[in-house]
Amino acid sequence: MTSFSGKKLTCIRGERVVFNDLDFSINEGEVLYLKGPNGSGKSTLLRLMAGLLRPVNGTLTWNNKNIYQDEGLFRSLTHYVGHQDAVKTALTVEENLRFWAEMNSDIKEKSTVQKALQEFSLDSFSTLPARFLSAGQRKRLNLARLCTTWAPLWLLDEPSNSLDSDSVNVLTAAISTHQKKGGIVAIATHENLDVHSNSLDISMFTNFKIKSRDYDGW
Amino acid sequence: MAGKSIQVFFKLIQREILLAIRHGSDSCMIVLFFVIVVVLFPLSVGPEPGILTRISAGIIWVSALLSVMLSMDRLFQSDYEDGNLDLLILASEPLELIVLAKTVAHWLTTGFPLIIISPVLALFLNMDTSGYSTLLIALTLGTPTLSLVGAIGAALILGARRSGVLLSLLVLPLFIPILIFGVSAVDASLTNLSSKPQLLILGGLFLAGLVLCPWASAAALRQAAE
Amino acid sequence: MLNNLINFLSMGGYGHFIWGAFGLSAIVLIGLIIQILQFLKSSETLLHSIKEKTNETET
Amino acid sequence: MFNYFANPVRFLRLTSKLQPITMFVASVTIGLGLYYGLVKSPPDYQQSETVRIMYVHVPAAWMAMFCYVAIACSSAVALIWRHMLANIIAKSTAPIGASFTFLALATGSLWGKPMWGTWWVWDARLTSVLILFFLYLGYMVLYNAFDDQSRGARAAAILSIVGVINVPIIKFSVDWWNTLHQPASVIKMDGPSIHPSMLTPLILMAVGYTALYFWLLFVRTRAELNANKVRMMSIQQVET
Repeated sequence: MTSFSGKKLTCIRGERVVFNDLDFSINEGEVLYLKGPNGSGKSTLLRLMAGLLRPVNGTLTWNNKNIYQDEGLFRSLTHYVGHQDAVKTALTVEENLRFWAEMNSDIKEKSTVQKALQEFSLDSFSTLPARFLSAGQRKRLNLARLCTTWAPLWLLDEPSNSLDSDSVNVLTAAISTHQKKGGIVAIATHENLDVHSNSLDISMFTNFKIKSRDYDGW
Repeated sequence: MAGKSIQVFFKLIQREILLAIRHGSDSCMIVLFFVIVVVLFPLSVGPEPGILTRISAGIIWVSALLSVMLSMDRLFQSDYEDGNLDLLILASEPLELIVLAKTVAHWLTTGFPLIIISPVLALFLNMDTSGYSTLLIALTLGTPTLSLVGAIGAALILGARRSGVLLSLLVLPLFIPILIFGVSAVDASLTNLSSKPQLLILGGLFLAGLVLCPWASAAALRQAAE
Repeated sequence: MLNNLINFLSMGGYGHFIWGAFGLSAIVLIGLIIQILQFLKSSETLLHSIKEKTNETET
Repeated sequence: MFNYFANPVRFLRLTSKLQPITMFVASVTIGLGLYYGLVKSPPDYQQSETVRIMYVHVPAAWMAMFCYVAIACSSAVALIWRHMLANIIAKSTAPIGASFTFLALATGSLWGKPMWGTWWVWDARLTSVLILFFLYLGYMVLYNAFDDQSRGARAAAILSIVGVINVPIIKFSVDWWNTLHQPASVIKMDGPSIHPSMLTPLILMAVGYTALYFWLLFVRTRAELNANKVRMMSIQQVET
């Protein structure tokens, strides 16, 4: 019964307390929506979950084992989709995807890459250099990375922006199949994808204020 | 497990070289810069062969050093801007290996062409032929170390203002030992003394750089992505 | 009395080098001290003003 | 969690006691050092009076090295334990160390003029101090090259550690380069073996400079902490 949880997480970015004493827990097959106004720290929390950012204190556990013990293992279990599309414009669509597929696992046959491209309906321009893609197509190429190799934890940061409606359906379908296979998803988005999920409002955890009297005691 | 890391290492080098070929002009620009800088010296110092031969080793080494440094700040910049850096950090392979792969790819696309063209420039400065072989050996040992140390600077300046100039201020003091031993190796062979000690020290610096620099660059990259 | 003061100042003919070195050291170090003390004073006044503002909003 | 904010209560309580002490020690020892150096100690038989410049040059060169190692150590602490206060100490040390390095260079050239007739002498030690000056400038420029202070602090911390590893390598290569191109060097920079009566002013000045460094460090760190808190409270005000 895999579970991914965090206890009493506190994060400081650019000398600002983004959130303080935040707890969350996602079990197998569940999706967690990160709600909150802009700048409340949704992206920061996702980057923290992925391991790009270290919390000032608090712990992150995967199957209640601290993820910082074996970071290599944890990183091979997660797919992180950030704001930027991580697409090399000089490479073709297929080369981009194959590079990341081979980076994460030693798949040999091309089928999984082809299948992932089909799923996000990119297979028609697989030999096109990526610089000709529109923003939506680039986002779909980035999302196609999720389906090339199996990783139980998906961390998606605004996956649906610049996507047209049927691409959003493709995304929702991919998320629900991932849930059925026992995967865990954390999403920061404003669009309410019709996926069964519980949610976490980050703005409840940004209550830390420095009083003017703080550390005046010297 | 180790097999996969090596595989990923070569896959990353392959991708970097593919990118360099697709943007064909980058490495040509660096080599052109190298040639132009060397040509500046006879125009400024004067063409008399006497002076030129004496300072030929220094001219070639300083120009090579400036060319390598010039090409350094694009090493991680494009990955930082398009989001590839986050994925590279999150790849299951250790970041040090990835940084080493990128540095090797950078050396193949910039350092190596410099070495190939350096005899031609030595001809320009009519360095006598006894120095050619040592020049090639010294450059082969020196330019990878320049790339390795430069990679630390390239990682440190990600997201900084005016990163190109900043990189040169950070990295040039660290290049000085390589420059000193490189030039003295060639000068020793020009005055037909043995240049073995200098080349051994250059080799030592290279091996030390091979071990320590990726570790420092990886640390710099991790804090850049925070 | 006067002339041994003069030959003390002339330092065997190297006076301006020695006094130059000591004078420069004095200038640089005292300048550093003044700059740092000013930085402290300005940071304290800034802190006071922002504390007044937060005190109003907090009370 | 609070210690991340460079909870300075412990540090500031400690330094508020040490500050007057270091100031007093600095002024006394420098005063005595000047008196001994300029008046009491004998002129050198070879260099005559110009040897007195050594009492200002050598302590400044020692402090230049000492401050850079101090920056590297506090940066290492800041990186390992992610402690903001160590970053602030490193940031405060840098300008003080850079001033000492500049003094070492300036007094070195003033010392070289009467002896060798040229303002700048490519002596191994002076060249190493010049390169160390570039490392200081690189540290300070990198620290302020980022909009986000903590990003600049971390980047500069890594640079200082890489720098401190390179300093011995640079020293070794400059010495090698010096012996290679140096004709029989007539008078080495620090002159003949130091006469005992010259040692006292030298030690006094060195202790005085060190005490001065610590005093300036405590004052500047206190000011940086104030500025840090002002920045945080103003950010906070924007949000409420």
